This record gives sequence, structure tokens and C-alpha cells, in this order.
Amino acid sequence: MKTRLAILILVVLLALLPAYAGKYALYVAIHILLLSIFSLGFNLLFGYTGLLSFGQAGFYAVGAYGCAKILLAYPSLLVGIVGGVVIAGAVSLLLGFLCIRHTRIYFSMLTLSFGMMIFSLAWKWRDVTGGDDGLVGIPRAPLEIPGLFKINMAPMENYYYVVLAFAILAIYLFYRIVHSPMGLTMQGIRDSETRSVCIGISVRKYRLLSFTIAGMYAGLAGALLPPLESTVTPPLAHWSHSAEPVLATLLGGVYSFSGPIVGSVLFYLLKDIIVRFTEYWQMCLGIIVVVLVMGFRGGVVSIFSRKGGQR
Amino acid sequence: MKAIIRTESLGKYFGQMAAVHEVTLTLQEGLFTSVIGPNGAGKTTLINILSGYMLPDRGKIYFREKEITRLGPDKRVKMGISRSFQVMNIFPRMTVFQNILLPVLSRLNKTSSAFSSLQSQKEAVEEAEKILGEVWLQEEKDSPGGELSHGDQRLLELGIAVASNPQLCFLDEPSSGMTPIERIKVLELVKKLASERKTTFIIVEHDMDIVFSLSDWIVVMNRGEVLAEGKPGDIRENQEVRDIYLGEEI
Amino acid sequence: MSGSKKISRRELLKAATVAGIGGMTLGLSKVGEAASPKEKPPAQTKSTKKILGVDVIKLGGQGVISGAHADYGWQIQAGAVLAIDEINAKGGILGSKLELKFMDEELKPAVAVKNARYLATDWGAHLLFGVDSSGSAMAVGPILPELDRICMFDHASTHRLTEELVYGKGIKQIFRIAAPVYQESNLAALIFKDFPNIKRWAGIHCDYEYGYSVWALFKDTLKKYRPDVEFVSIAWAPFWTMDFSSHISAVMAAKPDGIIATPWAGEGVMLLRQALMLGVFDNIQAWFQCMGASVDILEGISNEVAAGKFKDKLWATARYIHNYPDTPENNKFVASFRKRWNRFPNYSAENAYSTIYVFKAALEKCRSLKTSDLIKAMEGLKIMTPAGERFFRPEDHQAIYNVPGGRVVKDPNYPIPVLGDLKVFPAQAYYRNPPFEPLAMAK
Amino acid sequence: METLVFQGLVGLSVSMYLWLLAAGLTIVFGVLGVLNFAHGSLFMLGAYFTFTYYGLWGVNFWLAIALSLLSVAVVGYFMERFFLRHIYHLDHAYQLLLTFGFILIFDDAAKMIWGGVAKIPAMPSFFEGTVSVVGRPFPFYNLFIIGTGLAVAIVVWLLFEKTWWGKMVRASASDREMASAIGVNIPTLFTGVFVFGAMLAALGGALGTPVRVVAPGIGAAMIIQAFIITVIGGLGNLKGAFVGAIIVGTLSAYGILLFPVFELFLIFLIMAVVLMVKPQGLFGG
Repeated sequence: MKTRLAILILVVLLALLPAYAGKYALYVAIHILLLSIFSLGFNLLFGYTGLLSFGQAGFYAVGAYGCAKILLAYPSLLVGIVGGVVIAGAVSLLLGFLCIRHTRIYFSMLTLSFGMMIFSLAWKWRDVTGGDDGLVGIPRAPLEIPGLFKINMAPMENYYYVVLAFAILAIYLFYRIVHSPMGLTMQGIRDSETRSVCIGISVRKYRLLSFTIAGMYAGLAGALLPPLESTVTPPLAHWSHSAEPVLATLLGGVYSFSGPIVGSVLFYLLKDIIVRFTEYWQMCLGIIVVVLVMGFRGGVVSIFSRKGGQR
Repeated sequence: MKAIIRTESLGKYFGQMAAVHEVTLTLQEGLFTSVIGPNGAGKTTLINILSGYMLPDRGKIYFREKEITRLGPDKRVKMGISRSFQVMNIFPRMTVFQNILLPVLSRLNKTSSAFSSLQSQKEAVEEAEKILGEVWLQEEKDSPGGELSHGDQRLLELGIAVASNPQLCFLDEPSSGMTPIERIKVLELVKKLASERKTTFIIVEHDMDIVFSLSDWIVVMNRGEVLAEGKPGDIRENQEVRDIYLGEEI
Repeated sequence: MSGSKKISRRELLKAATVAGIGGMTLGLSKVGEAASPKEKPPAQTKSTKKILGVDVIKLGGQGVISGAHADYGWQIQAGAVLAIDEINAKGGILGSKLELKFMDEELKPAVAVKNARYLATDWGAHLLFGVDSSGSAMAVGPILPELDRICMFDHASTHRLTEELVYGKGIKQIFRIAAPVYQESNLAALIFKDFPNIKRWAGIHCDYEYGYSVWALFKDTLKKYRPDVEFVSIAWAPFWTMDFSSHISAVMAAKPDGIIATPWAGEGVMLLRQALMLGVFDNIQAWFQCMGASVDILEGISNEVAAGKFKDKLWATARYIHNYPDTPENNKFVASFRKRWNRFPNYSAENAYSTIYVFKAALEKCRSLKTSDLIKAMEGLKIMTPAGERFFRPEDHQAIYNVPGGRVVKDPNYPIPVLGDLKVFPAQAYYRNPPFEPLAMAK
Repeated sequence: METLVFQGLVGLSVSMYLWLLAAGLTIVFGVLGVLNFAHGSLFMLGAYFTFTYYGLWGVNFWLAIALSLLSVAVVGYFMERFFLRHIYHLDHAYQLLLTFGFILIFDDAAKMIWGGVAKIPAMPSFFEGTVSVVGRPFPFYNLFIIGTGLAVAIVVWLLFEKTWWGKMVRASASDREMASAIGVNIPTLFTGVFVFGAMLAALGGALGTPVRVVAPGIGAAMIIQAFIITVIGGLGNLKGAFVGAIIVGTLSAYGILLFPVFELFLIFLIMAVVLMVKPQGLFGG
């Protein structure tokens, strides 16, 4: 009951954010929501299925480029976002088929290389992706269902609500998934692959499902980006971008539902604040990462829940 | 009586070494069967092959006269064959209840249900609760499996194996690492489950007293081959068996 | 592990968490409160003393100050700081002092956009400038109308910024003080059209938009004057190329007479040094290094130039060269820059320095901090800068000024190499003019 | 044909830097089980130290390299002794995270100490000049690099196959408990192996100093290539790292010559194909 109340208060606070926060805070909030969605999906693969992907930025970029191409051709926000997610899902299903045959460090390296292949493709296939300059001038198209309604998205507040709605939906669905029989099955595979096989579970099928869902979450985060920034560029697919959900999730805590979300908030704000004060932001971030790993390995959330930690 | 599992000239080789060689066996439904033999006799390899965890290099396996030689372990579970492991193999981060619930869900083909809550799976939940009772773990229901005591983890391992509601269940040293008193309790529990659930158990076990008092049928292996099989009384009298267990009281 | 250690660790964790959460809320509240008042238009007329209505004019700059290209951001910062200190020492602009905040762009468009948003809407910058990479510029440009700020781009050189975004899409908040990408490619073509013996050209280029544009424009322009030249080989080098030996030997396999190359910063130095090692300068007649007259590259090849290893075959330009033009403005700038920073200014530094003086001129002209007024003041502005007279073309907001190309030579008056044998062409001869047509850039 | 031979030789010399980098990475992974993200930063530090001793202070080139190896050995010692040692029992993810933190720290530290300008000192004069290979000039220095790379390969092989230390290292790589039972001091050995790996990386960086640039961030740029090489060869396998480095170096060189447009794509493609056909890498067990 307490938790529900807390969640309700949080949602209300978030819903009222445009009333008390400025434009930049809204912009930051949108980015934190995107990183949360991104990290949540990553953690389905890592924390719940036991597969450390280093290529999630690839699917993020597929979602972003997919949405951008759609919006440039047909300016409807919903079509763009849903389209981006579907394309990212299709690509992750395809690549997942090749990746999930491997586990542990080999899986990580394979996802890294596929992610970087997507990066190279975005960089090189200039007729479609615009090369390193990327696609520019992507409209923040109106939210519309023909014949029903049409909402102008030009004000940042309006778009914030769209992102918030998608984020709440994504988080809710995620909660349902990880607490469902399918979520339990994935955790079983994470805990013991051999045991799972020997109780009749088709391990590859659920790894592939997990991979595809994680890809769609990355795609959703990516698809929500172009209407905000009006630009998409190849660094979105780079491995250093794949490291962001990894860092955020490990910061927040791998084995808790809220870990990736808390971690995203911390990670984004930490960097945002550090870069204002010093040009040596890398050093500060590095020290924080080292201290966190040496100091508490269960992530921030574990301090409150006592569980988690070593593995 | 019917044969529940039958093998023809099974062989599994690691380089020069024959872990299992020319094993032709017919095991009967309903007979509590033990596989014994000295260390390195190939008992665990045999169970690995029969449960599908390893594929044999030679030979054939029939389950209720259907050939299953090349089937993967997950397929065999669906046919009614399950197993436990010698080295503990539970789900350490999941609760004890979830450890049992998962194989039940798998048997009921509910694992792909993505949006329903676990509590809403009434049939599975009830069955998992029942099994928890059967293996005496109701008290530990909500602790993570990995935090149980050794003895309780062995019980959990057993619980997971029977949660698939198998017709045939292999137990690889279900009492290893336990005190003598615990062992007797566990093996009596297995015997009880066998009669209540109509499951045929095939176990690998070291404690000869227990083996001879509980088993209906005993298979003796040595160096990958079947040395002898028969009723406990016959095995006890077998000179070859006595030789390989030289000095040990059997 | 002992019990006491465990406890102390837990204490540490708690302390860290509390600190973390504290910092977080602080950050959020700061973000929240600071943003709202500053979103109002920058021109306020609260104070009667100040003509512009503010005590300080806030300048938000950015450039890359981390990683291998960190010197470019440093140069931008150094140039801007020098100009700001000079202006503040003389009382500021119309009585308002200047204040600078400079951020790391990381060569990542997403970061550049975030910086611009932070600087404009949270920190309260009145004017923006900087940005090193073209991708970042193309990403920042389109959000300027929403931010209602002018941004002076002083390094990013893609022609698309001014041609597509300003001329094509009408984003009037974009200005560029630096010469665009075709300055080096067209200039090279104009120089080498007069070398009848150089017929076979090869390229070693950055594997991104900048390299593609230079190669395409160079080929187009040179072909117009010299139908007899051939383009025999090309190698593309991505960011972070650690070794150009393979690229050099690949193009040398085609036996070119001349090579034109775009890698910049440390990569440019490495390329030239490795070309020396592979004996390239014994087998070609000319090498044109597009950004080769940038100070960091001249510093990096100083010994080799002094030893005559390039055999006077190395040509270069940049978007400003410290030994051109020989005017009081330039001599004074170079002298004060050297005095302040103990180095020579590269083109980013001059561009940033001049940016601040362009802002000064525009503010003094329109006496307003309003973006629309500033745009009017800057369109068509003519101003004397160290690099020479600049003219902001109203159609695409591109500054037009002359930069020569020349041979990289040693001059006893300078500790580092300079450009000699200068070839000066009027800017009109090599600037692209409206209406712009997109470049065909088949590789 | 001559073009292909020449290009292959150039590619081979490029491979040797990659080999030196990948060798340490793969040894450390094989023995300690740690995938060191910051291994490339040790390469960078090797170059910076050499630049400082040789380029700034005018120390003899060979001495400068030796000093720089020692300096990086000290850095490696501190990394292992005070940080990595305490997280061996954790998941790979935490090791990646910790060493990622080190990349950030080393990069900014390098910028603080040496500035943002790329550094490249003068070439030692005895290395200048070229030899003619298939009628084209080939630098002495590249020949020297190829020779050094091969020599290091032989020395490392001898070290691991023929010496007592090497045997202990291999024993503890295959079975930590067993090695400790027969009296191997595992913590000390691990420190030794990590320091050795760090010195190999430093050697790669140091040898590149006169001809390649050193700038903050080159470590992070190199490490991905090194990862790919070790994965192609088989993680923890020295022979694999050697072959992997040569494959990546020469194929990239040919890629630049023959398919300039797809060069960027090539290396990731090779890795994906190898992993799909041979999941444990070419020489992985």
C-alpha cells in the first residue's frame, strides 16, 4: 500500500513538472525518462536473463533513425514512434537469432560488434542516413488520430507529456512482464541455464524473446528522441552510448525492478551537474564509478533493500 | 510389468576413455532402481545421457518404446522424464516457492504467458504449494534458494525434480553431503514420493545400507560397463560386485 | 573480512547515498528555479543605467575539450577569453561586462544540443558560439529558433550549415565566422590548376562528411580548369585512425603526382610523418594538407620542415593563418595571444576572438540583446578582424574573407613553420554562391 | 601482385602494435579472468611516458622505452593491488565497469599532465631511411617493428612454455585451487601477471611514439580493436591473439586498398563471422 502511494505521488509530481520547472529541467526530465526506458530494457536482458549486451545502442539508433525517416516522410508522431519500435523489434529479432546462441563474454562481444556494425551502417549509408551529419530537420509532428484528435507538439510541455505517457506505459508493461510466468522463466535461465533446460524450458526461445523485448525498449527510447532533438546522428549507435544503460543499471542495482530507473536519474544528473563545474568531468565521473564499484556493488537501490550485491 | 526405459549398446567416450560402454539395460516401471559403482564408474554420465543432458556417441534409448536418443532435455521433460543434479543446481536468486513454481508452470505450458501475474496462475500455485509441503520446505517459502542450508537445498533440488510431475525421475546422489540421519530421511521421502506420485525413480547413491534397504532393483557399474543387475539379495551375493567393493561392507 | 570493516563500509555507503540524494535534489531544484526566470527574453529594461539592460552579457561557448581533439576546444576558449578580457578591461560593451561559460562538446551532436539548451535556458546565455564538429553544428542549428538565440559557429565547416539551414530553411539565428569547407578544396584546385605537370591526383580523406565534401569539390573545381587531370586513387580514414601507413601505401600504389589530404589535428601530424617515412615526398610533386596550417600541425612537423624533409612539396592552408595578413590588427592579435598563452593562435582561436568582436560590433549597432535585432545588425556586417575584413553575406550568414594557401616553410622570424609562397585568390573566386545546389558526392 | 605484397607488409607492421596490445589483454584475461577495459589506457601511458623521457627530457631512446615500461608497471601494480584484486569474485560486468572508470580517469589525467595537443617527438636518427621492397620504399622503422613483434612473440612463448614462472602461471590459469594447493602464491602471481600484461601494452605504446600520435583517448579507441582480436583468436589464448592481430591488421590494409568504402565495416564483420562459425574463437578451447 505504501509503495502504491509513493508511486502515485511520484506520478503526480512528474505530471505537474511543467508547472514548476523550467524548460531546461523539462528537457533533462525527458532525457532521464528516455534513459530509464533504455536501461529498463537492457536490464531485462542483463538482470533478468543474465546476458550482458554491449550493443543496445544499435537498437536505440534503429528506433531513432526509423522514427526519423517516418516523420520526415509522414509527419504523424504516433506513426513515427510506433514505427520506430516495430523496426527496432524486427532488427533485434533478426540479430538476436544470431546472438543468443552465445552466453557470457562472447555474447557481450557479439552484441558489441553488431552494435558497431549498425554504427558503421549509419555512418556509411549516406543516402539513407545522412552520414555523420545525420538526418536533420525532423519535425516534432502533431499527435493525431485522424478523425479523433490532433494535438500540437511544438511546446516542449506537450511533448513531455507524450514521453511521460510512453514511459509510464513502458514501465508498467515491464513490471507486468517481469512478474509474469515469462519473467520468472527468464530469471530461471539467468540463475541456471542447465536447470532450466532440465525442467523443460526452451532456453533459446526465451533468450530470443528477452533480446527482442530489450531491443524494442531500446527502440522506443530511440524513437522518442528525434522529435525532441530534431536530429539523429551515428554516435547514437556507438558502443560508448551502449555503456550508458550498463552504467546506469549497475549504479542503480541490477536485481531490483527500480534499479535501472534510479540509476538513470543518478547517472544523468551526476554528469549534467559535473560538466557545469569542471572541464575534467571525465575524471570526476571515473572516480565516482570506481568508488561505487569498490564501495557498493549491489547498486544504490540495494542500500535500501538490504538484498542484492555480490553474485 | 512394462519397461519404462530401455537402452541398446550405449556408448560415450572422452578421448581414449570410455565413460559409458556397451550399456544395454531394461528398467521396469514402478521398480525403485539404484545405480551403484565405484567413483568413475560412469553412473553420472549414464544419467546425463538418459536425461538428454548429454548425447551418446553410440547406441539407442527408448522411453516407453519410443526412441528418444537425440531428443534435447527440454523435450524429454515434456515426455515425463526429469532429473536432479549431483552438484547442486537450483535457482539461487529465486525464492524457494519460485524454484518449485517454475517447473510446474513449465509443465503446464504457461511459461510464455507474459502479462498475467504469478498469483493468477491458480492451478500452478496450488500445486507448487503442495510440493513444498511434500518436501518439507513450507517454512522457507520466501527465502532465496541460494540462502538455504545444504540439506534444505538438496530437498529443494528434489522438489524441482518432482515438480515436473515425471513418470521417470533420475536422482543423482540426492543425499550427498548430508548427515547419516538426514540421508535416511531424504531417501525415505523419495520412496514415499515414488509410491504416492506413481513415479519411477532411478537414483545414484553411495550409501550402501540405504541402497540395499530401499531398492527394488540394483544396477552395478564399473569402468563404464554394467557389471551386474538384479534384486538386492542377488547383488549382495555377487562375487564380482564384492570384488570391486573390496573391503567395503555391502 | 572483519566485522568492523563491514560496518564502516555500510556507514560509508549511507553517507554516499545521502550525499548523492542531496546533490540530486539540489541539482533538480537548481534546475527548476534557475530556469524559469531566465527564459524570459534576454532584453530586459529593468536597469536604467545600462543601455542593454543587463550588468553582464553572458556568452555561452562550446568546443571539444576532451579526447584527441581537445586542443581545438582549447584554442576556441583561449581566443574568446583573450577578446573578453580585452573588452572588459575597456569597460565592456555599452557598459555591460562580458561573462563566459565554456562547455565540452565531446564531438557528439547530442551533447552539443544539450549544452546549447543548458547555456541558453538554464545558465542564461545571451549569445552562443563555438561547436567543433559539423554533425554537432547541424544538430544545434535547428533548435536555435526554439531557444531564441544567435549562435556563431566558429569551426564546424560543413557547407550544409549555411546553405541548407540558413538559405534553404531560413534559420536566421545561424551565423558562421569561419571559412566553409570549400575554402580549402577550391583554393587547392585554384592553386594547382597552374601546375601543368601534376596530372594524377590521389586523396587521403576523413571518412566523414568533411572529407567527402573536400574531395568532391576539389575534383569538380579542378576538372573545370584542367580537363586533363585524373583522380587515380582515394583512401578513407575514419576518426581515430592510429596508423596511416596502409592508407598511404594504398594510394601510392596508383603512382599519383599529387595528394590532397584532410585528416586534421594529431591525425594530420601523424599522416605527414608517416608519409615521410614511406618516402612519399621522393615520389610525388605536391602534397596539399587542407588544415595543415593549423598551429598544432605546424608545431608537430616543425623539425621535419626545418630539416627540409618535405622538399618544399608540402602545401597547406587553414581557415586563418597566423602570418597572414600583415596588418596591425593581426600583428597585435598574434602578439597578445602569444603573450597570454605562450603559443600561436590557430584558426579556431582567431575565429573565436573575432566572434566576440563581431558580437560587440553588432550590439553597438543595434543597442539591443533581442535576437531579431541582432540578426538584422549582423546581416551584411563588415568588420575588420585579424584574419582580414569579414563580410557577413545576408543570404546565408556566411562570413566572406580571404585566406591564402602556400608552401609550408621555415621562417627565421617564427619558432614554428609558416606558409610561404602565398597564393591569394579573391574570396569571390572560390566561395559558392546562392542559389546553392546540393553537391553530388559520389565517392 | 607487387602492390598486394607491399600492402601486406605494411599491414603486417600495423598488426604488431595490435599484437602487443592484445597479448597483455589476453594473458590477463586467461589467468586472472578479468577483461581489462583500461588496457588501452596503459598503452597510452606507455606512449606518454616514452614521449616525456625521450621527447622532452632527451633520454636515450632505448632507455626511455625501458623507463616507460617500468613506469607503467608501477601504475599496473597499483591498479591490481588496490583495486582489481578486490573484485575478482564479482561478475564480469563489475570488472568492465571498474576498468571503464579507469579509462575516464587516465584520459583526463593525461590531459591534465600533457595537455590536449597530440604529441609526437622526432624520430631517432638511426631509424630513418627506407629499404626497397618490390621496388617501393619501405621504412626501416616498420621492419624494426615487425622484428620486435616477432621477437616478443617468441620471448613470451618461451616464458610461458619453458620457465618455472610460466608453468605456475599456466597451472593457475587452468585451476586456481589446485595451483594454490601446490604452493603457488596466487595473489602475488596475479599481480605479476597483471604487471607483465601492462608492460606489454606499454611496449606497444612506447614503440609507436616516434611515428604515431599520442593523445588523450587513444586508449579507448584502441581497446575495441584489441577486444575484437582477442575474441577472434579465442579469449585467453596467446597464439590466437597473435594470429588475430595479423588477420585484423593485414585485412584492414587490404580493405583500404581494395574496398575503401567498407573498411570501417570489415573488422566487425570478421568478428561476427568468426564468432558465429567458431564461438570460442579460432584457437579457443
